[in-house]
Amino acid sequence: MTVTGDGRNTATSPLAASAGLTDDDLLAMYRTVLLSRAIDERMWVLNRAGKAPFVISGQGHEGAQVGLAWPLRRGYDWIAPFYRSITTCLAFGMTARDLMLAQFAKASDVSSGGRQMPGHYGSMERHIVSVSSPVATQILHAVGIALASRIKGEDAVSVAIMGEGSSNQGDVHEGLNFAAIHRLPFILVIENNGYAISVPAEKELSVKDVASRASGYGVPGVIVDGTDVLACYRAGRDAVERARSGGGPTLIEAKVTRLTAHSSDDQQTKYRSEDDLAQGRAHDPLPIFREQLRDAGVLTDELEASMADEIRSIVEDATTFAEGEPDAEPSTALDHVYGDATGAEPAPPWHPSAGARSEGPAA
Amino acid sequence: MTVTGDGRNTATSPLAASAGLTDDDLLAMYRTVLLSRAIDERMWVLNRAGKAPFVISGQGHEGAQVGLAWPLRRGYDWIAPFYRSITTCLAFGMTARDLMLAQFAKASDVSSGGRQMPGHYGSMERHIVSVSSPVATQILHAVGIALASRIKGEDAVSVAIMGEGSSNQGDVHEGLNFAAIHRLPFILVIENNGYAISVPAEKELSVKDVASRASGYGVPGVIVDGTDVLACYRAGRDAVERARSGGGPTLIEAKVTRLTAHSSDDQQTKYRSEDDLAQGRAHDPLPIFREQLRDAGVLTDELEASMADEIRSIVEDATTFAEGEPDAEPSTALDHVYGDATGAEPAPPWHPSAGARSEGPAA
Amino acid sequence: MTTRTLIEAIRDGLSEEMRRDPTVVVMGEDVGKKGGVFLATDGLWAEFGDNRVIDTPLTESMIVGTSIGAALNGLRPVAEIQFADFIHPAFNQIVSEAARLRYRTQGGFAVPMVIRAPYGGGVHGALYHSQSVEAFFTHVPGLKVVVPSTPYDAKGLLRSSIRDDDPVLFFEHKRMYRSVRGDVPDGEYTVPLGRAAIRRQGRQVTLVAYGLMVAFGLEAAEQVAGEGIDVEVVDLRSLRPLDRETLLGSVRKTGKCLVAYEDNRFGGYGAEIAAIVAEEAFDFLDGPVSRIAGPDVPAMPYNHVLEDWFMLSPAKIADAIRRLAAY
Amino acid sequence: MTTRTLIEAIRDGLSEEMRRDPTVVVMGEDVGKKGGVFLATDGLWAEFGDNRVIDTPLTESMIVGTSIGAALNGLRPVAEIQFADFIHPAFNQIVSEAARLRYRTQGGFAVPMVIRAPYGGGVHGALYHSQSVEAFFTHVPGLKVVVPSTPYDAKGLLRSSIRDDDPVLFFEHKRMYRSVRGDVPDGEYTVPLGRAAIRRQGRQVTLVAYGLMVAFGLEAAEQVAGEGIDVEVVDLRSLRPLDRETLLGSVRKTGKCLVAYEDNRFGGYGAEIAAIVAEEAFDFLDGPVSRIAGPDVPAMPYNHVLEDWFMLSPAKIADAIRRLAAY
Ligand SMILES: Cc1ncc(C[n+]2csc(CCOP(=O)(O)OP(=O)(O)O)c2C)c(N)n1
Ligand SMILES: Cc1ncc(C[n+]2csc(CCOP(=O)(O)OP(=O)(O)O)c2C)c(N)n1
Ligand SMILES: [Mg+2]
Ligand SMILES: [Mg+2]
Repeated sequence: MTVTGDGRNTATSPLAASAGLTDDDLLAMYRTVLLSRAIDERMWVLNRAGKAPFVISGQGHEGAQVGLAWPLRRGYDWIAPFYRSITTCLAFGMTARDLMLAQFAKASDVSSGGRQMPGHYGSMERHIVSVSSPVATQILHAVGIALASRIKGEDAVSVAIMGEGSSNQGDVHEGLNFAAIHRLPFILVIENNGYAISVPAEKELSVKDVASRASGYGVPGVIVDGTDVLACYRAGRDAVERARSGGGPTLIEAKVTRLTAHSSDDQQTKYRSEDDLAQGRAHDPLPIFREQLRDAGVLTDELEASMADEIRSIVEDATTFAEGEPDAEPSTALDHVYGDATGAEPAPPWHPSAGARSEGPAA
Repeated sequence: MTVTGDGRNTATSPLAASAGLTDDDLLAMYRTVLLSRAIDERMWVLNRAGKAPFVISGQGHEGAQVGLAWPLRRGYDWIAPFYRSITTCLAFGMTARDLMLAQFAKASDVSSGGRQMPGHYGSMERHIVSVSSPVATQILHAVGIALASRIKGEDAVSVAIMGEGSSNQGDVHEGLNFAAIHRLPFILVIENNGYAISVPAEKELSVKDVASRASGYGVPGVIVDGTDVLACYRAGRDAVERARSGGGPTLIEAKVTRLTAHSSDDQQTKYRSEDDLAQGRAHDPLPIFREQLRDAGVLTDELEASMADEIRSIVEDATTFAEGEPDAEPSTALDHVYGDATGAEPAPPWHPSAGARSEGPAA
Repeated sequence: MTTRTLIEAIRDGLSEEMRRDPTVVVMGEDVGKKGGVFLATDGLWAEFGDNRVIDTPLTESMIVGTSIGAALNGLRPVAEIQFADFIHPAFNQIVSEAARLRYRTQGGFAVPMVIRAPYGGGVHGALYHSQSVEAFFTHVPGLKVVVPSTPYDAKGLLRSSIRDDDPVLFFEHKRMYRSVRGDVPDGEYTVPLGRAAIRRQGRQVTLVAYGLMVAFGLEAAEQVAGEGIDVEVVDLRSLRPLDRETLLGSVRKTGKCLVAYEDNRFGGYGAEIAAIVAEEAFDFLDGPVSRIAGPDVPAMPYNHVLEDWFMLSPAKIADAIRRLAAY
Repeated sequence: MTTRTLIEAIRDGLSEEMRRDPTVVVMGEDVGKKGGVFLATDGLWAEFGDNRVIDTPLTESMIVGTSIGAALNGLRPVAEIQFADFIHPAFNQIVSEAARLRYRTQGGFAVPMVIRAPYGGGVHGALYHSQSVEAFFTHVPGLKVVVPSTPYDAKGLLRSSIRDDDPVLFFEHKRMYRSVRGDVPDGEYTVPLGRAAIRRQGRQVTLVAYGLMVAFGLEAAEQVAGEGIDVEVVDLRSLRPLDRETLLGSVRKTGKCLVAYEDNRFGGYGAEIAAIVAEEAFDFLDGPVSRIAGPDVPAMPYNHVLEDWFMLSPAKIADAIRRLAAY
């Protein structure tokens, strides 16, 4: 079973029909959420076991991510995600092994060869713009990608994704303004989890809804409940259609919850009350989506069991595989500063390949 | 006669009463506009005569500037203006001599001692934040000033002023967000003249009205006609009252026209049609304000004649005075890098005071 | 005297200055309830409240720009940039505004503010949580740049920075936060900006360093001492203003100078030190002014093997000392 | 061969590359109808239209950030920053993103783009229309930095920069735009990045320069030639990558090195050149590696007396040559 929505001919429950999808689509989406959660939880286990110094994850964001990513054409449209975009990246074609290789920062990590922190996914082939740590920069990359699509006469859609805290950065203003002026095929997705690390939304965002900023750029602003996967799907689909057909950008705000600490370096109990945390857990998209699919008769006990088995083995495989992969050789550390070697400065004296050219005094 | 609105007891026409002002206030405002225009025109004359290599001016913006600055408490409230704020600065206490000294870049120029380009006014004493060239940075200074007023328990209001093109800079987003979160006593004034140098508003701004961005920060957005001085005054007064009483920021957009080229380095006929230029001239605030005051019986032939005389002599005096002032001594060029001299690096070998400490090889 | 870690000394310095001077305020991301991601401001919010310890939105240009404004209006803001790597969005405000307000107004405006930022690598921080950014700012007249290497200095220099009437960038090596301990006097003291410290006397080679490289340099000096190489270690502490006298005095004595810095080599701060020494101590040199620095790649990789490859170490510095001493 | 000013050569280079390669697009403030505030892009909008010559909003971070995105999606953007002084709002996008995308993805992503910016003083531009900003970028691995000093080079280097697969900062001295003329071949040619040019052969002193300082340096060399001082003038052209061979070869021959740069001295680009020469040509030096540079004040004042004081000149450079030659 592959994580796809490319329309195999199957049953269509009223629930699926309501979104113009098949039951298989719904199951594939659900499976993506499950897989994402399982990988994510495993990362924390590895962290506690001392095998991975850093974790940053998307728990609580999965429903919005899967719904919003689903309408995109994989490898054709573009996404510029952020460090919580684990479900988005899975939905856009990354594999469990890809993610685990990033988690272990191995040489074969497709995102960065172990150079970036975990969670900083990227793949040119898949049209996933490499995540960097300074927040919000990616909005401009996505807008530039959309501009290039327009200039080249292609109809690819470009999506930037970030948190509500990040949406206050200046680049967001500049990017929305430019995308709106040129009605570019661009979508900005804000995953609003109410916190920027410890700072609650009231102190980082002057309005309740980021979406209410859209009108200031002359673009539609849409709010969706991140636990309502199909609502997210529909919002994403409408925005993609608008963008692809020349209708310009959309800002979509998904209200989500952050189920974990900000990262493995954070202790959220210091700044969040038990009440607040409990409220967050009540908005976990996974059980909500599960119940919805069960109620609709799309998800059965049997399917659940087989999915659980499958996912367990995928995560197991990915972990074992990634852990067993080699670290990068120090001799490669100088590679890829420039496209051609002529741009490079001399290697430091301790570099495996150094010596030919001395870095020390020409004694 | 001083440029003030501090309420000497005089006649109150219905027009003045409609704004809660006296006739003397209206005349003082008109006189400020006249003086500003006269200084501004003289600057261009000096430029064409080869006496001033650079001019940037506020012609067409004067009505909005005088109306919006009038409700502020001079030397108590703060303004962070821009390079077209000549009328604003006059209304906030700068003199014709001050402006001409900046135009000639003389040592006694209060704004910068001739260090900055003309038009970059500033005075700590008068609470006019020094204008710098990179646009929009001043919004954050004004917001920080408002924050400090709040923390210190003072009720001073802080106003940032810029063009519509500059309002697209990231700093504006970040500043409005922060000011709105803390409901700071802050006002953002946008003087929208429809161009950022040669780029027309449709290509630099994704919405027709900058004011429509205000709601995205949860603050009131107000549009005023920059040729309607009293409407500007009322908008400014309401915003000042709101800010001073804890009601938070306001964004005011004044629709103005740029009567001159962007600066003395620009040729606007290359990118503006004769039609567009004619439309601009039809929105010159000076004759419109003049007619309004004449219609209201506030401005008489006699008053006009005496004002014209007075202003001619002020401009004459300022020009002669400033032109006669000395340039700065090169020996002062190293001053004021730091508050204490210990921070400074050695002087270059050609500096008048150098030599004690050689900069060349210790031969 | 009390023993303090580097970060405790910083926290003490902050809270004592805030008690002393009501115009000192702290602003930054997560500096409030959370006490900062490294806990440098832990406890300040509880003591000084919302008005003086301000959790800001995630917007660095705003943090610096409003601090400038607040400084113009009578406060002494201490802004925290969560990681030095994230100071770049504020570059324009720092370089175009904070550094220039005094000069462009002939002294009419002053910007007394401090920007604190944790910098440096060796903490599995990868490209964007490991950078040394001092060279971007030491180049800028109007700014002061300080890098402490001991708890004593951290507190004393922070005090001086807060009291200084000009903008000071205060960079704290995050690998030293908890690993470095030292004695700190109980009473009030300051360490003046613009004075280097000789951490180890020596006759043969001058090693110039700051921040974590001072600690590594002292270890390296010990390593080579057994081989008969006598190293003098100069801790610059204040990168701008620079203490030329101490620097040049040491090199004129030893005749050999090695500059160690963690940042990538090309155009790093150590280039200026090397250039000054090469020009002003030429007659005293009996070996080339040498540099040992980070490799010229765009910041530090995450994987520990690659990170180790990138980072300087006492051993790498010792090697460079040996090469220079043998010259 | 045709005689061209520096800015004409740049305009020719741009339009010829745009004709040759449909993926080349130009973006920036006022680059369209107005043709740029210096007219570097004059005529391009008329020839190539809205789709390839884009008048942007007044937002530098956006100009650079969207150029990065466009480069990822198959274009070769040539972004214009109206004045180098206004590049600072884009600092984060340049340093954190453009410079690092390739490295952080192990070569998976490339950013072929050029950022053109007029720099330099002596044009009554005051603090914010006169800056030299190259040192901020030459320090950053992943970036290339080019400064032409002749119309021939301007066109040939611009062509190479546009065809390069990495981000190139291309700084044009605005005082040279119309004052410098030179022969430019009619056919297609390129000047490779990373190669310096010896503009004048000499035996006694090597003068290292770039941009306007090359012209000033050549004048200075003529001035002192009459006094019997024989100066070799090295025009670096490409500041990163740096042509070490030509640089060191010249200094090893002359034994004396003077670096001239217009930017303020402390931490400027010339510091790196001095440091390299001091370390790698030590045995050949018979005088201190010297620098002549702008004063350490926050950029150039406007008033002409103060501006003259700030700017280097052939006379000031000649003085420095004399001091070094007499050593
Ligand atoms: C420019 C910049 N400043 C600071 C940080 C440190 N930082 C990382 S994530 C984060 C909070 C982000 O909050 P939000 O955008 O709401 O996303 P969330 O983590 O809540 O999903 C901060 C402050 C950063 N990565 N980049
Ligand atoms: C950061 C920055 N980029 C570019 C410039 C060059 N520049 C000066 S004024 C201007 C246009 C400003 O337009 P607007 O804000 O609408 O004000 P106006 O001049 O129309 O009053 C530009 C591009 C600058 N000063 N600062
Ligand atoms: Mg959040
Ligand atoms: Mg305008």
